Amino acid sequence: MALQNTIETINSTLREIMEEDPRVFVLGEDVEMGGTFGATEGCLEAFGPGRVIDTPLAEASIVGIAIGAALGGLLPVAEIQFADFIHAAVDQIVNEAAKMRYRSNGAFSCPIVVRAPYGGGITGGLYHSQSVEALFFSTPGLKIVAPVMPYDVKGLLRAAVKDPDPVLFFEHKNALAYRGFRQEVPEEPYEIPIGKADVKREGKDVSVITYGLMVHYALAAAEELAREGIDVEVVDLRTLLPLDEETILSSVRKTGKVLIAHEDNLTGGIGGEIAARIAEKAFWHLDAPVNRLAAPDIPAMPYAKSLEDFAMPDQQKMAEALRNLATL
Amino acid sequence: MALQNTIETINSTLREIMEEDPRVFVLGEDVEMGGTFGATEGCLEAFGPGRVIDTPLAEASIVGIAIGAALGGLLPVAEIQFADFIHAAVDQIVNEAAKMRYRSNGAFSCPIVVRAPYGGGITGGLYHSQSVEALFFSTPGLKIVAPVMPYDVKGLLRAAVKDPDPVLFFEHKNALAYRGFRQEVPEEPYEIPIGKADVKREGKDVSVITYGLMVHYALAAAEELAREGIDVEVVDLRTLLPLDEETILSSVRKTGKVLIAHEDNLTGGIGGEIAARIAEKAFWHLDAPVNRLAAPDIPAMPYAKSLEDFAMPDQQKMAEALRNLATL
Amino acid sequence: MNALPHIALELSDGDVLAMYRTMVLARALDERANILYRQGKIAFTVTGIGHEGAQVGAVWALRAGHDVAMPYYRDTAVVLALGMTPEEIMLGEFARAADPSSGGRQMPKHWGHKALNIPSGSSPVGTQIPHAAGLGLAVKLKGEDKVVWVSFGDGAVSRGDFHEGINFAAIHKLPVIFYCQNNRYAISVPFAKQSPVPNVATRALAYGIPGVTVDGADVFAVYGAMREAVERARRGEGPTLIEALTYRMDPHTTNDDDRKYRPREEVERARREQDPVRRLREYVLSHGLASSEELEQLEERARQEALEAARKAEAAPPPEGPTALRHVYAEEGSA
Amino acid sequence: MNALPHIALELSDGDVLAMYRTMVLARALDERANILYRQGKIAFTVTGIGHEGAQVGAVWALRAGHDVAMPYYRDTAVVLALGMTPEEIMLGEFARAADPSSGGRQMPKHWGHKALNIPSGSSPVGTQIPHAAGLGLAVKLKGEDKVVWVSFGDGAVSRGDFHEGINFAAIHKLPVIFYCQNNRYAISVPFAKQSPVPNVATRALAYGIPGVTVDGADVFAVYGAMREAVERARRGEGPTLIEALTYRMDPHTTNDDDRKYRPREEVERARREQDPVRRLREYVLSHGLASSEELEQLEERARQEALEAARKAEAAPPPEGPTALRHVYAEEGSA
Ligand SMILES: Cc1ncc(C[n+]2csc(CCOP(=O)(O)OP(=O)(O)O)c2C)c(N)n1
Ligand SMILES: Cc1ncc(C[n+]2csc(CCOP(=O)(O)OP(=O)(O)O)c2C)c(N)n1
Ligand SMILES: [Mg+2]
Ligand SMILES: [Mg+2]
Repeated sequence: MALQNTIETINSTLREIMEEDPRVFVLGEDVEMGGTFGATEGCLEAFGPGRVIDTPLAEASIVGIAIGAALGGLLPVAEIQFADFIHAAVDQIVNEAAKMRYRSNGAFSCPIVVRAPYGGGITGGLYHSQSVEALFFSTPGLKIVAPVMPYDVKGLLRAAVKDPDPVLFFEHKNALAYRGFRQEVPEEPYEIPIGKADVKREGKDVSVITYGLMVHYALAAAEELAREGIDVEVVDLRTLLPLDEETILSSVRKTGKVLIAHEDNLTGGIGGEIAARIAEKAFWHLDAPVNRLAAPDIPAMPYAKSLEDFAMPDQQKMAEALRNLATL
Repeated sequence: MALQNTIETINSTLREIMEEDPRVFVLGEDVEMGGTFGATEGCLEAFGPGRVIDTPLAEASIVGIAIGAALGGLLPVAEIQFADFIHAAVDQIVNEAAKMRYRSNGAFSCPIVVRAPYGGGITGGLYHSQSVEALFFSTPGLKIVAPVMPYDVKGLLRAAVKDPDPVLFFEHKNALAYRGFRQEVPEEPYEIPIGKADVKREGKDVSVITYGLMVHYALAAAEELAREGIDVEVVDLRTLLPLDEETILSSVRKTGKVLIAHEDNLTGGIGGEIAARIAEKAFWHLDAPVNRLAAPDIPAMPYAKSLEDFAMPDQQKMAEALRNLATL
Repeated sequence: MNALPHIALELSDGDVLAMYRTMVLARALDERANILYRQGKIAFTVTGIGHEGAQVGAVWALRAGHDVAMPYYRDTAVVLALGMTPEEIMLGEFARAADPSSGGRQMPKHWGHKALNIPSGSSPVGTQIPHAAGLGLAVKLKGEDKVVWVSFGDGAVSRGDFHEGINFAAIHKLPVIFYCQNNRYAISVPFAKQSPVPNVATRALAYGIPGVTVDGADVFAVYGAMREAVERARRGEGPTLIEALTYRMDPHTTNDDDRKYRPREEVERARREQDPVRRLREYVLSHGLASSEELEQLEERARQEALEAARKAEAAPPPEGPTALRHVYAEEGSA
Repeated sequence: MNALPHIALELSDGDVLAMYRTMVLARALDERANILYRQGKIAFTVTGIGHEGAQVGAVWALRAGHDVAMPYYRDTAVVLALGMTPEEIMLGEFARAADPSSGGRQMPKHWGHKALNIPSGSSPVGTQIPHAAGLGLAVKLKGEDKVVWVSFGDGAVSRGDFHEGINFAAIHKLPVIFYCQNNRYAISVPFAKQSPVPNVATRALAYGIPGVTVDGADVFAVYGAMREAVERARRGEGPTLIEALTYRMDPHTTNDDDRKYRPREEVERARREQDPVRRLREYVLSHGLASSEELEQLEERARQEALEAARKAEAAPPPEGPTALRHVYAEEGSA
């Protein structure tokens, strides 16, 4: 067991899988020098140039080439340097990768992984802070994972690479989520199944359904509220698509009150779908309206700290929302 | 007043606006010959080559050029031949057009309209049947309209071209929606405000919140149910972003039961957001779980009629869902 | 003495007749599809009529089933030459459950065939070009001796995908042949409104790779250019961009009315002067490779085969509605 | 007798000194920004150090404020030459409310200035290239005599946007100058891994437009090439692609550590041999356009101006939190 943060875990897990399976290779901008965040640090030296490929600055083709390589029998792990730049690849991801199996009636598959650091709280401004999961969330055929705890990151990255379908792997790159938070991560290989949420803290008064950086804030807010006598259950989705409806619903059935929290803006964020499922399938268990906490409806995080602090959901906003809901 | 279908209305409205305002021009693939559906029929002859511009087959730049032209003081109306091909333009729409005003702190705006025929029931298969509104629904800064009644189409197309912000204009291209259904459309110019839903049929037992082709099915299903003594209220959203929350909530507060219906697949469709708003803000008025009717979670409509019929929500499925809800 | 073109290219007389048969059969299948559409038996079709020379000449230079071939929706003759049967093609026209391309999920002519190494293609124009680069990368990294051949129309050249895909293949000298069937129209948009340069092959200069323009109605010219590109690719010298000039004799698809944008005389002239089938027929006859009776028999057989294939496909069952839910993700036991 | 380069280009001695002053001021502002970052006063910066010759030479051929200029994040000297003040630039570094580019909403050096005809730019590389084509279209349709100048790095050339934007501009002969500052790296990726051809200018061949490579450290060579392109554009003859060869003296941004991928000797050599400021200084001195005392004074003034601008910007108020909600859509009374 080693005490690892997320980015170290990504690096060591990638190396572990590349070591094991010669079909796995990474491609993207600046991956040869280790990537802008260090995810592929040392991979070129360890595995040589055919396994770590610097691409031109062209996201559509980073994914397009990955798709082709997958059709050719390889297992590409493509890096999009910042999730904010994944938009140019939407056609390749949504129209090609996600529809390959379906359109060929199961004859062809597209086992690619697209990694993308995302999220705010890094004073990165509009184009280095985005949460882009909602862009892909309406696309059956895709899987989307967004683990934030190093332990989960390892298990889900392995599962993503082994998965026979295209997986988007979103990594929250904020200082706390990427580097600050450390956890014991077993050295031996293990998989965490895609599609399974995890109750990170059991509680009986109110549920918070969340993922990414917000998991850290939810856990901290839960501790804060515990001191006030409010017992919060924290559900970390880990996988966004397919949603683990069962875990969500059983938490809500238990507590009767639910806050859905995400960093992405409110409207059209994936919280809507979660709320809808709850409002349909756990309706008779609800003791209060389904609440959501999210960034306001602005096009993206602004750069100035004053603006970003205003816009980012944080521990304090989380605690307040939970408190309001619990005392309703 | 003339009895017009949707495509004729688009054509005549475009001509009317182009006649009025020399800044308005259309660009897209095959628009010079009138477009594959005839939306720009006769425009080249009427307004000359500078106002109707055939572009190369390149959707990213169709929108990118429109953005530039808008920055240069024109009012471009870009056509994406089928909504299924808008994905390549997601970067330009979401990262550029939608963020122009915000990122420049209000100094620059991006008054473009992007028209795109969408939707299934045309045996068009995976790439000529898509509903793509969910792709854009999480993007503040954009407006999305999807009127289906010719009267609304005229008023909203005019409002879209006059709007100082980027507007996606989705037109359901199914035979009924585009050509079959006709309505009296006033010849004089009028605008329908973006952001206002319309109660297309008043009712007291159950509300259906919908848009696009499904409005036709909802109205027909409502007639069917009326004969069974069930009084259905049909809300046609017309604008998807910004959502007309007030009209939605007041309908739900009145009936206490709501079905949200869309042709797009269930998960991540805009129905989730609507359900979430209802589950938060009209919770205490609800007499039943919030229900949704949508296509199943498949990557896109398949081509074979047997498959498409299975997948497409239709009048019968609508009637059944409403009946179940009303009798709950 | 100058050898006949096919001899100079080391093609046997039998090869020439086989090429002709493939072209004629493709033509018959496409014509049959048009009839089926007019009869209301199928909902839609798109044909490659006029492109057969560019298609058969190209595939003849590949090792069918071994090399990777990525045809586009006009490539009826391509998939025939690769080994798809007329019945398989007709199963696609009728969107039958047994259609090998998509089980009726995609529009006709959206090819895919695992056994023949034809990856599944989509409708968005040009998206397959980076896939070809990626396939080329896989071939190179695995040390295989395959080439990847990717086919598209002149419309695709405008897309960013074209640029990004070729750029990558050229940087890494991947064994890919970018094959453009330039029929000078993207639906109604003439090439001059799509391109500032008169030839697609010119685009190769931007990538430092060979760019070749051939007469797509001349099956031997096509074969010659392709053979060179294939050899180059197999030698590890990288990609080639080939432009075959063709003419689309039919409207864009059965949904299109080309009278809106193409003068009839242009179409008529092309039928007379640029028909690859007619050209090869004249070649065969004038060089005595077959008699006109033999050719007529061959042509009649092709029409019969097409008709027969259509009959069988028509009788085959459509996919069952609920199967629409399958293959969104891998199913138990598949990969 | 050969005229001096600047005389041959009809630049006065005063022009040369003004060019030098602009370059030196840009350098001083960028160096100050680096200091501010190291002092922890600003969160991030990116500089154009090493690119000033390519920038000032280019803008000198434009009519500032009249023509449309679309700078990218390295273009400190560009916006100075266009008329932005040092204080305006520093307001951006500090993300202050009064920052004219974005009111502190975007990262530093993401320019926009309505009065100076600098449209707002974003971070995604290359997306502005089709905008430039669209602006060129607007200029042409409105019958204006503006040109549109769009600037980007070598990285942008790989994007589909580059291809699609230039293609359209070339088809319609739009008055656009595509201006690439090729510093031979996109962050760590050397040009050879981005491009199969050694020069960006070569790409022009694909679009049938002139492609020119100039030494970006030679402000006069840049000016000359630009002047020709501008004249061509104003004459209605269409776009030009210019590649100015530069060297990025700093790491990519303050977040980057370029020691991972660039040998120190390479950077040192560039500083000695490819520094446009040093080159122009030597030119000015060796041709007696100013004395070394005069230049030292000018340089000292520039450093003072940068310092002063930074002080003022630092003292200016940041945007207020709740203003983050503004300008999502047009507000009452705006357009
Ligand atoms: C990305 C995209 N945009 C638009 C379309 C609609 N469309 C289908 S084929 C076509 C023209 C293609 O022309 P070309 O590539 O020259 O091929 P051809 O049909 O002439 O063989 C268009 C515009 C599409 N399929 N994909
Ligand atoms: C679409 C996109 N992908 C990736 C990035 C991250 N990124 C920022 S600058 C840069 C390199 C740009 O290189 P170049 O265009 O040569 O400009 P230079 O920085 O060398 O001046 C990259 C990869 C981005 N901003 N946009
Ligand atoms: Mg064509
Ligand atoms: Mg560079």
